[in-house]
Amino acid sequence: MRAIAAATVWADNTPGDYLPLFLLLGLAVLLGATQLIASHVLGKRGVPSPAKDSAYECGIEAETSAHTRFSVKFYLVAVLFILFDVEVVFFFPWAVFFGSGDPAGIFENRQALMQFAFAEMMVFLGILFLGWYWVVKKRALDWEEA
Amino acid sequence: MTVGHVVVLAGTLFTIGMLGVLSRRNILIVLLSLELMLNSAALAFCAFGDMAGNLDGQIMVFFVIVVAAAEVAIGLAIVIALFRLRVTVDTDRVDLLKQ
Amino acid sequence: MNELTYAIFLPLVGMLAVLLTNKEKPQQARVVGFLFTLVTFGLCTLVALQCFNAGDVDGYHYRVQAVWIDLGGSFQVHYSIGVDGLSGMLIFLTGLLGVCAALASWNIKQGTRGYWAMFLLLHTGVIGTFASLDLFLFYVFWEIVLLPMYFLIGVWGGPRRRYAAIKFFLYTLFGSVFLLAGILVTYFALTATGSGFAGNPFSIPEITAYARVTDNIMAPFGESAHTIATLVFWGLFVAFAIKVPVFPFHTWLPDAHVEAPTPISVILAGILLKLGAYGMLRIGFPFFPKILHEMAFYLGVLGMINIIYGALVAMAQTDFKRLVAYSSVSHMGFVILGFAAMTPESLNGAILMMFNHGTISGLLFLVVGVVYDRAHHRDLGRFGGLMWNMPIYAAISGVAIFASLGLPGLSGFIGEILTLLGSFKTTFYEHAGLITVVCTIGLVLTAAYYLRALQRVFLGETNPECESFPDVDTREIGSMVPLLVPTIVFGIYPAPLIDLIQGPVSSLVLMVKSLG
Amino acid sequence: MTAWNVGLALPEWILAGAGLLAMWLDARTPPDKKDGIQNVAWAGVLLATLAAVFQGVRLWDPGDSVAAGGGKIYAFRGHYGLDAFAVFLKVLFGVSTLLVLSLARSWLKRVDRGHGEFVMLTLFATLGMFFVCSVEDFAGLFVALELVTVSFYCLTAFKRNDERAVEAGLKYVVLGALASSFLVLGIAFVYGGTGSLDFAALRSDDVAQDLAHGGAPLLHFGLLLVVIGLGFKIAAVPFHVWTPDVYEGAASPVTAFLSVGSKMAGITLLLKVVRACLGPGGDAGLAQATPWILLIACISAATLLYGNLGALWQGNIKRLLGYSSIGHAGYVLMGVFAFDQRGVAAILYYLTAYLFTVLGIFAVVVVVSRQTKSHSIADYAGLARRSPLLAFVLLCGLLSLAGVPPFGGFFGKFLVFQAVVGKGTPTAYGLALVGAAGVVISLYYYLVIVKRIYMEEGVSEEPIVPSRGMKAVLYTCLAGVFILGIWPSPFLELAQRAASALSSAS
Repeated sequence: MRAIAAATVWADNTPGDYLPLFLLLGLAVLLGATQLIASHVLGKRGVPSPAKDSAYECGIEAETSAHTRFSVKFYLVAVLFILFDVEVVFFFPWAVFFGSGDPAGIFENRQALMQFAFAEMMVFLGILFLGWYWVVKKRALDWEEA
Repeated sequence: MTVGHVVVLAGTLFTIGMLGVLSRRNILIVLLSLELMLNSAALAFCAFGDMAGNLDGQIMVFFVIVVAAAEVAIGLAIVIALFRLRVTVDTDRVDLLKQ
Repeated sequence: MNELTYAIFLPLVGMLAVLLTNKEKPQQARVVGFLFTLVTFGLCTLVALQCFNAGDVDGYHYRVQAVWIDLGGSFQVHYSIGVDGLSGMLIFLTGLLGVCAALASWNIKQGTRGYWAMFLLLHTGVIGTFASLDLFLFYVFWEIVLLPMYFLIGVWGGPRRRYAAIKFFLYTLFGSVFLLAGILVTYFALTATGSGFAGNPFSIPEITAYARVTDNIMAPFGESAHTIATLVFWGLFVAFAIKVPVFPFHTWLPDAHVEAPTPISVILAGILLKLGAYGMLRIGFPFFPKILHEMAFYLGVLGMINIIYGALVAMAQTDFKRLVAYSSVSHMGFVILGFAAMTPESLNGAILMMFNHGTISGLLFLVVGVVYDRAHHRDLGRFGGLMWNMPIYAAISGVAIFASLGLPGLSGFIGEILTLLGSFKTTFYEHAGLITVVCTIGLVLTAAYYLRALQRVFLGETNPECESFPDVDTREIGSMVPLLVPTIVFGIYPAPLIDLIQGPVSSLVLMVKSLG
Repeated sequence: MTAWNVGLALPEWILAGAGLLAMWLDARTPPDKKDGIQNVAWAGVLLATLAAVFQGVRLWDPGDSVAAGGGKIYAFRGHYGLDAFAVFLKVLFGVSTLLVLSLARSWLKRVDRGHGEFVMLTLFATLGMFFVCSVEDFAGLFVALELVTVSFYCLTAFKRNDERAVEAGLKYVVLGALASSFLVLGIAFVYGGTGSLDFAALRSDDVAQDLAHGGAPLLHFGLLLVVIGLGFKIAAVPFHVWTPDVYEGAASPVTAFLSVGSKMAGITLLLKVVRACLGPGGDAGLAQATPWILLIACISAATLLYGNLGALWQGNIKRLLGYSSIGHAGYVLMGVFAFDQRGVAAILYYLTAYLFTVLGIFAVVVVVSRQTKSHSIADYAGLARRSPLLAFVLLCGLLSLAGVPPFGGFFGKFLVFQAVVGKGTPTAYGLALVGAAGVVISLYYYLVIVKRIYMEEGVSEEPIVPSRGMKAVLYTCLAGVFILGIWPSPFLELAQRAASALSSAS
């Protein structure tokens, strides 16, 4: 294929191409804002007073700061979550290719494409689940075992 | 808005990340900076992919994301292990192996 | 497969045999080791005798040539061996000194098996180096010599053995880096386009023949050819000079000699120093006759420095062994001087010097070893009058010392005088006469320090410390006689040696003549 | 080019299967019965290696259709290529993994937990190495390399109760990730320059022309970053900082694997990339541009000197080996500098000898440290009396590393020097001189160890007896070192064929 000279790097392309992105951005902001406002509007608002802020008669004055350190378990689970979560990005190219119906004509017919796509995804999921099974068996997810 | 701008942005982010890795002491921050570097590279891929007009760049982004996740996950795990042994996340105190 | 090959690899077999002996019974190792040394000596003698006849293939005997490593293209390393008079003589010397050293190493107590294994490996290395006619093979054997020597000095040596061993190893390896570089550059020059050389770029005889007919084997390098040739010449010279040793590179020698156990000092002085000189005659000079001609003056000066400097330092020594060590430096200076002159006399003289210095210095180190075994020190000041209670020993030592200081009738004389004569009347380089005259001073100095040593050790009334010393026993005599005989015989009748080395010498002379 | 040809990746399939099987077994079996997993791994790697060998036999049969077609077969629609070069390296990787696994077996006996994980990670790392040999585009390069590296992160920090190991792991992760990000950005720019991720694109004529005319700045910049990223993996100065610490901190078998497998993976990719830059004929294009040649020469020289000088002052044998491995990276880069068929063949031979040498030495280190509980060189004093075998293996190993005949390392070095001097340029001669200096320096510190083990009395005289498995490893490595030193021709021929396959690859 042709090597692309540096000049073409600066080739212009219209903001219109990015419209979906901006839409997504707006949507995200909107959603966040709505939730905050909603809670603000719907939530019962009370007047702050010393009596409200202090502990009740039966209670005890707080001695330590509220910021207690999380159990390391949180990190472990979080990390595992991230990994399995991120693996899913590979569904996208798969789905796009499958959905686009093989424009490049790599497979002789749709039948072959479907078979291949199915097998591929099964292998992928199989490996993923094997990993998950291993994690479970290693008791990495259950909380009690320290 | 052109590919060039995006590439420049990616380069800037990359540099910021690198400075973070080199200058910050808190290992968690260092890991964040690494993540930033990898993702700026991913951004560059998107830009160049748009320029080249094929999907290779976008595909590469997925790989980068996954690898970045894996590296940071391992990084975190090791930090936790280290934290278990020695209650610090300060790189300056990770110096057992200085000769 | 022929006697020469056997002579090279029999010691290797012997090494394995020694390693298989019983660890608890060191005597086994000794006997096995000695037997193999003896048989090797036999084979070496056979090889040497063969060299009296005319050579069969291009002047070499026992020619063997088989592809060893084939890197494709012109890069073919051969297992290519053969001997002419020169190498034959030195191989004979190796076998001879080997036997004497073996007898002298009977009293090695600790790690006997390892000692004999290394001792035999050393033989393989040395004989292989003398026999190889392929540059690469030469290099490999040259390196193989280092390893056993390193251990023999470092494990069985004297108090400062470790320092001496590492110093020896590094010096020699530093040299062999130059050797390898030289070999490679030569290879590339010969295989480069524009080189008239068609043969095998590693074969020593072929390159020698080519160097004879061509102006400069580095010709393909164009205008820088001469510079490169000069550099390679000096590189090779340094590689060999370190072994000889020539003046600036000699500092490893006293340490190594003094720290090494007696038999190893014998081998070191008798044979390893000759490796360097041999390398010059076989590779360094024949490849670059023209450069040699230009540089002969400097070689002469280096030889002169060796002679005078070695003698002066020897004079200052109070340690008997150090004295002998520095006398070796001085004597090897004569060899270099003879090489520089490149006349028939000087070459004959120098090569005889190589052989005779081998036997004599070996003998001297044995002498030192004997007295050291008894006194456990070598301080010249603390002996005296040994001739009264050790007459035989004194007699042998006397012969050795007089031979070494060049008394007519003993083998040391003939080499020195021929060298000086040849060097005096040579026209190969300027001011040869002057240099030679200066060198004659060396003779006087040599006489001075030897006679002083002789007098301090053997004459006068017996030092009370030494009264209890027994005279040499049969084993010690046995180890000395084989060296004593050639010292006397070749002193009176050197003819056999001279016609043994006729071939090589005349070819070298022809080479020089061809320079016009 | 467009065929799937999935079966071609048989060695990789086997390794992946073995890895997953090990994972499954590890999940099923109780902690005390993990030996089975090791056997599975061993069998898997052995099978994969044999598969690679058989592919090689097919590839090298001149009458075969494949050899006729340029000697290279493609699979996965051209994203996976197999030629003599790939096969040669795969076999090397397989052998080294086998040795490492056998070497780890006795070591794992003393580790209370994580046998399964160790085996799995080793297998996945090996899988990555096998892929590294066959990648045909930058995506594959990135993923394969990361598969190796990420596995090594975990392996390095494997002894998670040992502060040094964890610390080493952390350093490795941070610096490794840094290098990876350089690599990725570099790939991005290369992609920008050529519009494709395939190596072939780099080799296309018009790119070559752009390069010849100093064009394609994106490409130059990107390749620079890629070289930096790979330079980290092979511990080339100035990207070496992690090496000594990681070598010292990691468990000895891991260090052994790191110094052989990881380094060879980096070199393999470097060779592939440089080859890709050399234009269709293998004699034009990027790597022929003077600045690049100078760059490689400088990196090589710096690496040589740094590694060998740094090693002079080390009291810890693993640290010393770390520095010396930096030095050896320098020698390999000398081969890259002389990037012709001879140079590549030299590198391949060098790596073969290096593999046996280093693994032999590490086997000794494992056995000794198990008894003395220390890695300080001082504690090797008198080793010759405690165990002649170990002492001898160490002796041969060190001399082979130093490049003294008749050991394998000598020919490796010799060939590299030959290739460099053969270039005949002043730069080449200078580089060769630096290399020679490096050899002499290195000899000094190797000899100091030899002196300790043979010429000094140790604190204790109690004999050290290696287990039977260890003996096997030791003898194998010893045999390798000697055979490669005395009878190099056949292996050299293989290396040359592999090299020619690489240079003819188009």
